[in-house]
Amino acid sequence: MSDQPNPWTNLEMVDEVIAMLADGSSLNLGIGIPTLVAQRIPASKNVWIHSENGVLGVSGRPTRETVSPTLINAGKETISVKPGASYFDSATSFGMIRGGHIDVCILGGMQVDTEGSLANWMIPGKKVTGMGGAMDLVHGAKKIIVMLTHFAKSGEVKLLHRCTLPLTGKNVVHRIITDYGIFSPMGETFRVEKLAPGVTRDLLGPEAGMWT
Amino acid sequence: MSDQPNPWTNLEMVDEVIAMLADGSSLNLGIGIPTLVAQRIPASKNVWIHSENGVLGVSGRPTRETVSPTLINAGKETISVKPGASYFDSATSFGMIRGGHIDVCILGGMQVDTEGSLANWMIPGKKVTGMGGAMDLVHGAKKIIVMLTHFAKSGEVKLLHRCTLPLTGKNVVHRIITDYGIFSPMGETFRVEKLAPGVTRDLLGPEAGMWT
Amino acid sequence: MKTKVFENAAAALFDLRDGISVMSGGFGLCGIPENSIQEIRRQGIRNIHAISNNIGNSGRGLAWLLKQKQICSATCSYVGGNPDLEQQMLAGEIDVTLVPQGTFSERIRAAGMGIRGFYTPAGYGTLVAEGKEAREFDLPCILELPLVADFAIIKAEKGDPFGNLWFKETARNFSPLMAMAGKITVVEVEQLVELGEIEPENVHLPGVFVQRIYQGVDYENVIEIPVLAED
Amino acid sequence: MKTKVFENAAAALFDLRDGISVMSGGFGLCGIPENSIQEIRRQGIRNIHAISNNIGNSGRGLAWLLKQKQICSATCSYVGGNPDLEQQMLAGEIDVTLVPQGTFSERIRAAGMGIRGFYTPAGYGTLVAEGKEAREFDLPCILELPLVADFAIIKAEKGDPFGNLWFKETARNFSPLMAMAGKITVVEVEQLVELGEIEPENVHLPGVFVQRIYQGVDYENVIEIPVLAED
Repeated sequence: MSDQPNPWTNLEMVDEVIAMLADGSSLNLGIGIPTLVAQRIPASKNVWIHSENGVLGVSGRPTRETVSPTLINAGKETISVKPGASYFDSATSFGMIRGGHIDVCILGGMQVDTEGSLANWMIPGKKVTGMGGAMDLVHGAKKIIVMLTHFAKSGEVKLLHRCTLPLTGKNVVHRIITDYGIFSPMGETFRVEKLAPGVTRDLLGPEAGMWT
Repeated sequence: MSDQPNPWTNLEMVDEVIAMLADGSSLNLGIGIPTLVAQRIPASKNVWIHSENGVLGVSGRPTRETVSPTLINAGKETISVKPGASYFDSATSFGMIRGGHIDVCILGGMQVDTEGSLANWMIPGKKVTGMGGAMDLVHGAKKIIVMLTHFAKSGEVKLLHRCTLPLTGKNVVHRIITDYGIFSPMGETFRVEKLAPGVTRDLLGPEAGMWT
Repeated sequence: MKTKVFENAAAALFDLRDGISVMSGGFGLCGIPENSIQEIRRQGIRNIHAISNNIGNSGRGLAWLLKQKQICSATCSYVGGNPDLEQQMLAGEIDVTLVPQGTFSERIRAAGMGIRGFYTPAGYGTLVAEGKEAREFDLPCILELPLVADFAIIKAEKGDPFGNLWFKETARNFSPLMAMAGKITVVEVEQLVELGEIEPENVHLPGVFVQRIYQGVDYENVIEIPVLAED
Repeated sequence: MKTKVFENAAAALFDLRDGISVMSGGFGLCGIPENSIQEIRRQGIRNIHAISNNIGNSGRGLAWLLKQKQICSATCSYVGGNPDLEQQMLAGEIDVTLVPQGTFSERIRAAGMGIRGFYTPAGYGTLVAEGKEAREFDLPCILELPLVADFAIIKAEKGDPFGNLWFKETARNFSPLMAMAGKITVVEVEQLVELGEIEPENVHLPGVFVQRIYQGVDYENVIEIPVLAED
C-alpha cells in the first residue's frame, strides 16, 4: 500500500456494508450493486432479505429444477427462499418498510447530498423509467444506506452540497458507501467515517469544506 | 283479519326482511332480532353471512362435537361455517363493509329518523356499552336495514323527525322494518312501503304529516 | 446467534414497567394472550394504558388486571359484558376512550404500516367526530390517526422461531394488526413449530413484525357464550 | 341460483367498452392475467385507462394492448423494461402517471377498503408531491387518494366458485388489492377448485370481492429474467 489512491472494488464496498449489518437483521436490497450483498453475506449473520414485490427470506438463486416463474425479486430475477420465508401482498410489503420494520435498506443512487437527500430515479430529458418502489423505500427503514461510485463517468462527483437531479427523497439517507469511502450526511457537510486505502480528503471532490 | 291492528311478530318481521334479500347476496347481521335472519333464511337463497369479528360464511350453530372456542360471531356466540367460508383480520373485515362489498347490513335500533339517521348505541345517563362496530357498519353496505319495534315500552314512537339520542350514523339508513310496517326515510318524511295487517297510518305516531 | 425465542411469559416480559401502553389481541375472550396477561398480573405493574377491543370480558382476560387496578386508561370499542370495567368507569377510576371498531382496527393497522392518518366516514356526525377534522369526499369523513403501543401481546395457534404466525378460525381478529403496531411485540403460541413448517404462502403474519415469541401453557380457551344446534 | 363462474375469458368479459379503466394484477410478467388481457386484445376496445405496476414487460402482458394502441393512459410505478410503453410515451401517444409503488399499492387498498384518503411520507419533497396537500406528522407527509377501476383483471393459482382465491409465491403482489378495488373483478385461475377446498384460514382473498371467475387456459408463465445458481 503506497500513497497511491486505491479505491474499493464493488465487492469491497459490499463487504464494508456487510460489516455494518447486525446479526438477525432484515434488509431490503435495491437493484444494482446492492444485490451483491445477498451473495456475499455469511450465513452466520442470519439476515432476512426482503424484496418489495412481496417476499421476506430471499436466499440464493434457484437451480434449473427449482426455478419458478412465480418466484422472483423486485428486479424480476428468479430467486429461491429459505425456511421461514413468507409471501404477502404489495400493501403489506411496503407497510413493512413504511412502518419501520425493516432494519436496513440499501439503495443505489445517482446523487446524494449533505442533507441526506437522494436522487436515483430520473434524469430530466433522458428516458424515464419510473421510481418503482424507491420513493417508498427511502422512508421508514431504520437505516438507509446508499451505495454508489464516488464519481460519474463524466468525472463529476456524486456527493453534493445539494442534489441537482429530481429527488427520490428529502433528508432520508443515513450512510453512504462509495469506492472512496464511507460518509454520513450531517446537514451542511459529510462526515468522513472511513476512507479507502490511499484516498485522502482532497481527492473527495472540489468543495474542500464539505468533508468534516 | 279484522279492522283490529295486528302488528307483525319478530319472526314475521324477519320474513319481511328475508323477502328483500337477493339470491347470493352478502349480509351482516347485527345483534338482537337481526340474528334471527340467519336461522330463517332458506338455503336456496345462498346468502353469505359476514360477522365483523372476521368471518364470512357463517351457517348454523355448532354441535357439542364441533363447537370451538375460536369460532364465534360478533355477538361472541359460538357458530359454524359453511364450505367456502373464510377468516380474516379485523381491518379486512371492516374494509369489506366500508368498501361497499357487503350487500346488506341489518341492524337493531333505538331511534331512526326521516333523514335516515340512526341512534342505537347510547342513552345519556345510562350505562354505556360502547358502539362496537355499529358506527362502521352503517357506512358502506349497499343497503342498511334497521329492525326495531315501532314503539318503546314507554309508548314513545321510535321513528322520529329527528333522533334525540346520540347518533350512530347520519343519513345512513335505507329501509326500516317495525312490527307496524316497512318505511323509507325520505328527508322530511317516511314513505310507507307496507303496513302490517290492520295497521293504519293514524296508528303510526302522533305526527300525522310525517308519513307519506 | 440472536434468538427471538423465550422460555416463558416471565422471560419474554422481562422489561415491563409502570405507565406503559399495552395492546392486547382478542375479541371478547377469543384469541386472548392468557399467559402474557397473567404474567402482567403477577408482576403487578400499574398505570397501564390498555388498548384492546373489550378490555377483558366476563371477569377474564384483561379484567384480571382491572380487578387489581393495574389499568389507568382504556381504548376500546365495546365495554358491554365486562362488569369490572363498567364499575371502574362509573367510579371514575379509569379513563375510557371508545373508538368505532372498524376505525380501531384501521388505526392499529395504520400504526403498523406507517400510514400517518386516514379519512373514514365512520363516526361522522356523531360524538366520535367531536374535535376531529372533517372533510368532504364522496361522503363526509373524519381524520383518524394511528394507534401505537409500547408492547403488543398476542396469541397465535402456531408460530416459528422467526415469529411467523398462523391463527385459527376467528381468533385472528385484531392480533396480526396489533403485532404490526407494537413497538415490542410478544407472541405466545399454542404450538411453537420449526422454521418452514408454516407454508410460506399461508403465513398470516410475517415474523419481521415480532420481537419475542414463547410456547404458552395451560390454556383455558373459555367459551363465553356457547350456543349449540341442539339448544 | 346465481353463479359467478363463467366459461372462459370471452364469457366473463362480455360487457367491456371503450374508455373503461382496467386494473391488471402482476409484477412484471409474474402473475399477470394472460387470458383476460388476450380477450381485451381480441375485442379491440380502445381508450383504456390502464392501472398496473408495469403496463406489461418485454413485449408481453399489457404490452399486447399497447401494440394495438388500445391504451390511452397508464397509471404505474415503473416503465423500464417495457419498450412499447416507452416508445408511446416519447411519441406523446399515451398519458403516463408515475406513482411510487408503495403509494400505488396503498391507494388501491384504500379504494377497496373504503378509506377516502391517507397521509404517507413517500414522495414528500419530490415531483410526486406537486399539487398535493402536505402536512407535518412525525415526518412531513402528503395526502394520497384511492385508486379505483371499472374492471380489475386478476390471476390466481386457485379459486373456488364463490371467488375465494389463493396465490402462489410472489404472484400475489397487487392482485388481491386490485380485486378489492375493482367495481367488477374478473378472476382467472390455474385451478378452479370446489368450495371449501381452500382452507378457510388460508384464503388470501375472500370471495365477496370477486364478481366473476373462470378457469384459464394455455398459460405461458414466461420467466422474464431467469438467473440460476449454476450461472
